[in-house]
Amino acid sequence: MLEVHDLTVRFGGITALDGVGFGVAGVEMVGLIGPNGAGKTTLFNCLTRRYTPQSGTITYEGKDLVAVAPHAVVGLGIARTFQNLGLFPRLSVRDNVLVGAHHRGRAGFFSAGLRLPGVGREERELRAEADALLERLGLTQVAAHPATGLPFGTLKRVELARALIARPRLLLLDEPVNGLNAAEVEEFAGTLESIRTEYGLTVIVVEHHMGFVMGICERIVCLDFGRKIAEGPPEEVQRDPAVIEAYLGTAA
Amino acid sequence: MSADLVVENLVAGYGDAQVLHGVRFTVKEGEVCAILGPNGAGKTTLLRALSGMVRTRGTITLGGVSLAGRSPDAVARLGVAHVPEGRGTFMPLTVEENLRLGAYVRRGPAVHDDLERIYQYFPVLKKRLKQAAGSLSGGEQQMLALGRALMLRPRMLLLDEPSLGLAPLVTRELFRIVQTINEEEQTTVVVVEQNAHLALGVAQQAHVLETGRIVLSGTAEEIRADEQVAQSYLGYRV
Amino acid sequence: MAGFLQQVVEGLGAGAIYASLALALVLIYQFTGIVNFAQGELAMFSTYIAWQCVAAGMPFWLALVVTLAVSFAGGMLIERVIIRPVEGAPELTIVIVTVGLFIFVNAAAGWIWTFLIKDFPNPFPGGALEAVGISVSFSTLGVLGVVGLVMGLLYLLFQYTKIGLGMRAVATNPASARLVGIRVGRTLALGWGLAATVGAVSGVLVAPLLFLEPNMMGGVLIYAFAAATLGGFDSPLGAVVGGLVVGVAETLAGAYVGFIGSDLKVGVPLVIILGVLLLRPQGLFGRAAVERA
Amino acid sequence: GRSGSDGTGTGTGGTAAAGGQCAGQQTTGITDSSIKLGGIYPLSGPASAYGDIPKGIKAYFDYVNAEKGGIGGRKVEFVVRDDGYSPPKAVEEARRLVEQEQVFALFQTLGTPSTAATWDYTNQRKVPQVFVATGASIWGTDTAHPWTIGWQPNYISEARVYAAYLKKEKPDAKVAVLYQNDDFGKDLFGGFKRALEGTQVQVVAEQSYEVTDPSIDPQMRNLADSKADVFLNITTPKFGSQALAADAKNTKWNPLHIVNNVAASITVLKPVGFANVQGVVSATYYKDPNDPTWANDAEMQLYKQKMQQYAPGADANVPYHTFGWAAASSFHKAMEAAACPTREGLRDSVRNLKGVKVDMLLPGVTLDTAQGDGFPIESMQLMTFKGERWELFGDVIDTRKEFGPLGG
Amino acid sequence: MSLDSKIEVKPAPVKERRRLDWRWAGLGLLLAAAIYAPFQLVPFHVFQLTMVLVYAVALLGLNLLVGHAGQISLGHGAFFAVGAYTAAILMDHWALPYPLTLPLAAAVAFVLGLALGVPAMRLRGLYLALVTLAIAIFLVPLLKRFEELTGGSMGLTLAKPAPPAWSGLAEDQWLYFLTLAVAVVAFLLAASLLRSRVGRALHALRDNETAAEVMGVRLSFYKTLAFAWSAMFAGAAGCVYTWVIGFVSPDSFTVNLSITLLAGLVVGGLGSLSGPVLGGLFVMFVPSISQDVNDAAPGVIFGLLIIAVMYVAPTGLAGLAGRLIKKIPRKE
Ligand SMILES: Nc1ncnc2c1ncn2[C@@H]1O[C@H](COP(=O)(O)OP(=O)(O)OP(=O)(O)O)[C@@H](O)[C@H]1O
Ligand SMILES: Nc1ncnc2c1ncn2[C@@H]1O[C@H](COP(=O)(O)OP(=O)(O)OP(=O)(O)O)[C@@H](O)[C@H]1O
Ligand SMILES: CC(C)C[C@H](N)C(=O)O
Ligand SMILES: [Mg+2]
Ligand SMILES: [Mg+2]
Repeated sequence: MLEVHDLTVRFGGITALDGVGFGVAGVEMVGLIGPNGAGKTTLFNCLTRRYTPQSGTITYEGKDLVAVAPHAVVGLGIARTFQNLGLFPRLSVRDNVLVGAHHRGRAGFFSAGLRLPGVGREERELRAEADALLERLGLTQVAAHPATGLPFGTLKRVELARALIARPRLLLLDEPVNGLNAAEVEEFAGTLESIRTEYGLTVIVVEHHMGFVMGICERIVCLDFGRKIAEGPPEEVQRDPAVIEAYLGTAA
Repeated sequence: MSADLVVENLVAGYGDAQVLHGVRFTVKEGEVCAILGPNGAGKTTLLRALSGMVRTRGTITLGGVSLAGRSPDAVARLGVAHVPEGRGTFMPLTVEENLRLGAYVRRGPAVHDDLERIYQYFPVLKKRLKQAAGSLSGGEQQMLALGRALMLRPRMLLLDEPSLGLAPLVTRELFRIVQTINEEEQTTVVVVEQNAHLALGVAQQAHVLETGRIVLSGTAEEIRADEQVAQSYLGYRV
Repeated sequence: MAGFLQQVVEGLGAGAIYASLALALVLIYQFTGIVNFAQGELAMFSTYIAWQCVAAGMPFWLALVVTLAVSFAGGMLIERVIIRPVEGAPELTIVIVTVGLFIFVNAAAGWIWTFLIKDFPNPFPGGALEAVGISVSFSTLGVLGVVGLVMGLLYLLFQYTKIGLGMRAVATNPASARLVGIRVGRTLALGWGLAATVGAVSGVLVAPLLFLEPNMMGGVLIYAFAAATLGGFDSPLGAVVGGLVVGVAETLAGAYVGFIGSDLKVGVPLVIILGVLLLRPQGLFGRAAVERA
Repeated sequence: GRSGSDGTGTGTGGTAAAGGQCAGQQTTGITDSSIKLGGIYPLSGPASAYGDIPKGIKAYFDYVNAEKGGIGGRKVEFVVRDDGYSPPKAVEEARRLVEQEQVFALFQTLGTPSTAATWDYTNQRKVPQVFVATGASIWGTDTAHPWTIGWQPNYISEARVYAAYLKKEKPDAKVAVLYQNDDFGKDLFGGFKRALEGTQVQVVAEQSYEVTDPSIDPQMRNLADSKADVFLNITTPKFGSQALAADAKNTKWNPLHIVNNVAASITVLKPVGFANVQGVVSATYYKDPNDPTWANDAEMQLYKQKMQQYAPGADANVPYHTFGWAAASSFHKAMEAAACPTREGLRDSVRNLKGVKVDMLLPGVTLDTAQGDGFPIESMQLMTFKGERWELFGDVIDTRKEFGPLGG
Repeated sequence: MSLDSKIEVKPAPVKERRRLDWRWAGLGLLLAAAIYAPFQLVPFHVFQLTMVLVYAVALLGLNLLVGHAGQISLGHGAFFAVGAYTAAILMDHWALPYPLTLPLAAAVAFVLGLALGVPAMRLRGLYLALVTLAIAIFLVPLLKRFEELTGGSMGLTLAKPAPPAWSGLAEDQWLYFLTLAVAVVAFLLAASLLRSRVGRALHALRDNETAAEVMGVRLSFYKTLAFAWSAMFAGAAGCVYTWVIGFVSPDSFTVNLSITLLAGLVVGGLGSLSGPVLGGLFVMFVPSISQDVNDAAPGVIFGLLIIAVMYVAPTGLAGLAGRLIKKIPRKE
């Protein structure tokens, strides 16, 4: 489904990604790990066209992703969440989620301004869908609340809902369990698992929470200094000396 | 005289919404206190109350000096450093400038040595010295936030989920650093942390906060031994 | 050729004036994060204070010192009384407050001193330096010199002083600045005070050339904006280079581009600004904001 | 039907006895003991300098009310409104004055744009709009607006005075012109060019400026390059000073400098330094209070004394006050001469002024109008700056007699 | 694969619907009052209200751009002017019946907004503000340059639309109703635009451009179109202005107008639907009030009033009104 080949990204003197390559098959859950600054978020940023790689290719469902305009990525079925939250602070939680459905709507300036018949129907349908998702992620209570001022953990779930309403085939999660306690992480893992099977999602997840990553992912890719240093099933990667040296450490 | 942190009947909130409903606890000078609690319990609000970022009622004293009603900068000048939720990075400023700002209220040449100390703790930062802090990766920014707080050489350190976004290796390193500082400089620490294992590892005491009230208090061992806590906070082990 | 060079020199003279006010704009932007529409009017008001001092019999240089001091205090006072109450409000709210201040100060100056033009002493000797067929008036040289000096001082302040660092911190993230112990209010007041002082220097430089009256700085303000934008709102060097470029471009266009003529020459800076910004949105010397997802 | 009170017919304000030949005429805003006038000026915004004019007017009316029992026994109330030199605001204020304040007449609207924006309204309403404070020639040439009339010499006539002077003194002069890019500058410059047709005098360079320009130095430089031997300075006061200063500063270019009347006040020349403006030529029609020539003039003394008495805060030396005083005095004369104390009476009176002498106008300058002649003041006298004052020279030039009617 | 199967369409929660009903009821009441007003007021006040509506339409457009899309324009007076001049020129040179000038003026402003929007929208915040300001300044000499068409600095004087005989209305009333109609249409257009996917996209890019783009919002398209639509509203307002005032000249559309419009909007309330109307009231009435307070220097009072409003209502009068309304039922 996704094929990343020899991807390199530089910022001035810093090489954030250095010839990274890996593939992701359909309906797979891949964990992306690595030390801070290894280039994980940068990789996500390439996939969603925030950054343009200096070299390398990204092929998604046979298409060259680098040639796609940033706003068009989601239309191809790729949605993401952000490590440091990328919400719209003044919009309500519901509206935040609805923005995720933007690419599915048709209404333009003209038709919306004139309230042409299709517009209202479209809006009603999307709202109902958003409400269903909010319910499912336990956000109904805060649906009308502006995103600003909600606890961090809640906002992370809002981001997930927003990504899901885009109806992605490939979901990119950047540190989704940040700031959740153990029980909440467990609950989240369960939710993610069920959503994934239900929608047949392919997921790439970046997380430093090893319990979560190792428990939920089928395959792990580990980056260090922009290079891939390990790839394989969780148990293997966990035991990989390079990964232990660079990332996990020996204790614990 | 001892510089204990004493909090009594602390009430705090935002606008009309009250979040903390009468919190009381004490942290002895030079001790580490861990605060646990579910998403939305008011942990962040508690730390904000301590550093003057939200309006409060009730008593907060540090070594007999009242912190309540003081502005955050006044609290900082009393030697309280706060690593806030969201890190509070000065995005367009360089990494070095961010760190220097941490020592803003201090004087003297020691600042230079302290910079070196931070670079020892977090070698990545040294490589990024002249880079805009906003370009750092999430974890790097978290390190920067900690480094900035340490630059104050605080009497009391307030940490809001310090391990957020840090790699496992760095997380453990971080708690080692906190422990070292706490031991060497007698810095009082209040840490809100979801990685309960590590937090309880360095803490002498801990409190569990739920919907704005402390529902459980005790020594780190007592808390660790609690059935409920084990299920909620220790379950999914690193 | 000499004619052309002469035009360039004249353009530099005009540009130096724009640059002087642009420096004050850049200063306040750096230190408080807002665009101050009233900056030119405050400069004009300061100049009236200097004028009043001179009219009362004070020697020019003493009057200047008094004016700078009063302007500094006045800037701080304005921050306290006018800006502080809206601190933390949306940015546009504060910008509109400065628009209100603009209108207020302009009208107040007219009320106090009337709208009749006043003669303001020129601190620089008359006459000009002549070389290779070009003449550069001492006044132009003087203005350029002062502008360069102020620029240098600002650069030092921005880059090498603790207070400069603190001010930039306040402008970028006031909440965090408080957490590290910076007295945000006091720092902002200081920023206003300094900007008012730099503005006063600008006014004193401008007044002998344009004559003092309440609307003296109105026209200059627009060009100063252009200068700061062109150079980058966060760079004193940029403000000066931007001012000079705008001055020269405007002068040359008025002189050599027939269709433009003197009526449409305001279009020239517009085109230059637009062109530069499309290629370099942060201005010539500005630092691009880092944006990370 | 039309709603509201619309001021036609017999007025809703106080009613004067308008019998006989005056029967049926409009008496809004006028009674046997009072008359209410409205004026619109920029008291705020960039043109506020002109806001001094109504101070002179008010002082005059206060003086007349207190010491002369008003105009023909009617105390004058003068309501001043601010339009900030903005035409839509002028429309609003004109309507406020006419409909709310129920004024008898608009006495002065300042500036061509504000006057042009309001004159359709005043004429439809049949409200006199007299002695507007702008010298655009259209107020006198237009026939569709009988209720509106100017006062000061129109800019074209002024231009003719300068052209005639050059024709005589420097028959093959090369002229460089700086003008304000608006109706005023174009009217004057256009009139000048037309007056030069068929002569040897040539305009060799022209530059315009916008009122928003900070400085006219670049324009002056370009004009200097033309090596013209005459410089015509068509500016408003601030730019007038700048142009005079720029001319003085440029020692390599020393043309005969003609500055138009709007910028010829001593308050404009003084900041430039009297030494720098020797020999500058201009033309005028009223007495400059700064000019020592009039120190012992009775009208001037009265003016200064009454200004001090009735406008204590205002400086009598500001020529705008003098302008206002003279205009108010003109109104006084026109109102006294009116056959009927009605709006129609005023309309007809201001168009039938014959050699009316007015306080503070130059000796020999009088108000003269007729059907088909809507220009009250058409005479000017040339002057040149010597020492610290203007010296009048030559005769008072009646521009209409001299040059014939304006060519539209 | 699809979520549809899971979803039953639920009606909007009752509470929310009731609130909406109240809102519409309020608006209906307001409209009824607006229709009734000109029969009760003297013509001068009718005229003043007409001008309030004219400014409100322009502010509605500016609000779209500044309040909702988060892009600052300091040059909206230019689009207002373009609309006004388009109408004036069409009526003056081609004797076009006035109703036809409205769509044309709006269209010209729209196209110009689009043309300027393409480069301008690559700039952000301050920089955009500056460029738009420069455009507004440049417009004045430009209008003077093409004298044949624009009447130069003397401007153009036009006959005002006469009320049709069947209406039985006076001129002021007729102009008022024309303006009201335009304002209502503009209001409905803006309201439905903002309540749709498009409005959300604008809000999203205002709050967080990066995230908005990742969610599929094409930034350049939405910003440019927001600019163009906003220009179109301003152009329509300008056209109605020409009908009402009957006179256009370069001096009517100086930078001052642009700055006043922005100030009016912020004072009225950015990003709220009532903000433009409150802003229109402010722009129209406060200068006269200032003058009544201090006729020697009205600017002193006007400046102070702007500052004072921002003290009392940092988010604008609309926000203040909202807070007051919320307080009332609670106290009862
Ligand atoms: N826009 C940018 N400008 C300059 N440097 C950048 C930029 N974006 C990323 N970098 C650098 O690239 C490196 C990789 O960053 P990235 O965010 O991908 O790390 P990461 O693996 O996600 O780390 P973390 O786990 O801490 O989030 C970092 O060192 C960072 O400083
Ligand atoms: N700025 C704010 N404005 C309004 N309400 C707020 C604000 N910040 C927090 N709250 C509210 O206060 C309550 C407690 O939030 P707080 O951030 O303290 O929780 P927390 O325990 O830190 O949660 P998390 O672990 O998710 O960070 C929440 O209900 C939240 O909605
Ligand atoms: C001197 C003035 C009042 C000039 C003004 N511009 C006019 O229209 O006539
Ligand atoms: Mg990352
Ligand atoms: Mg928190």
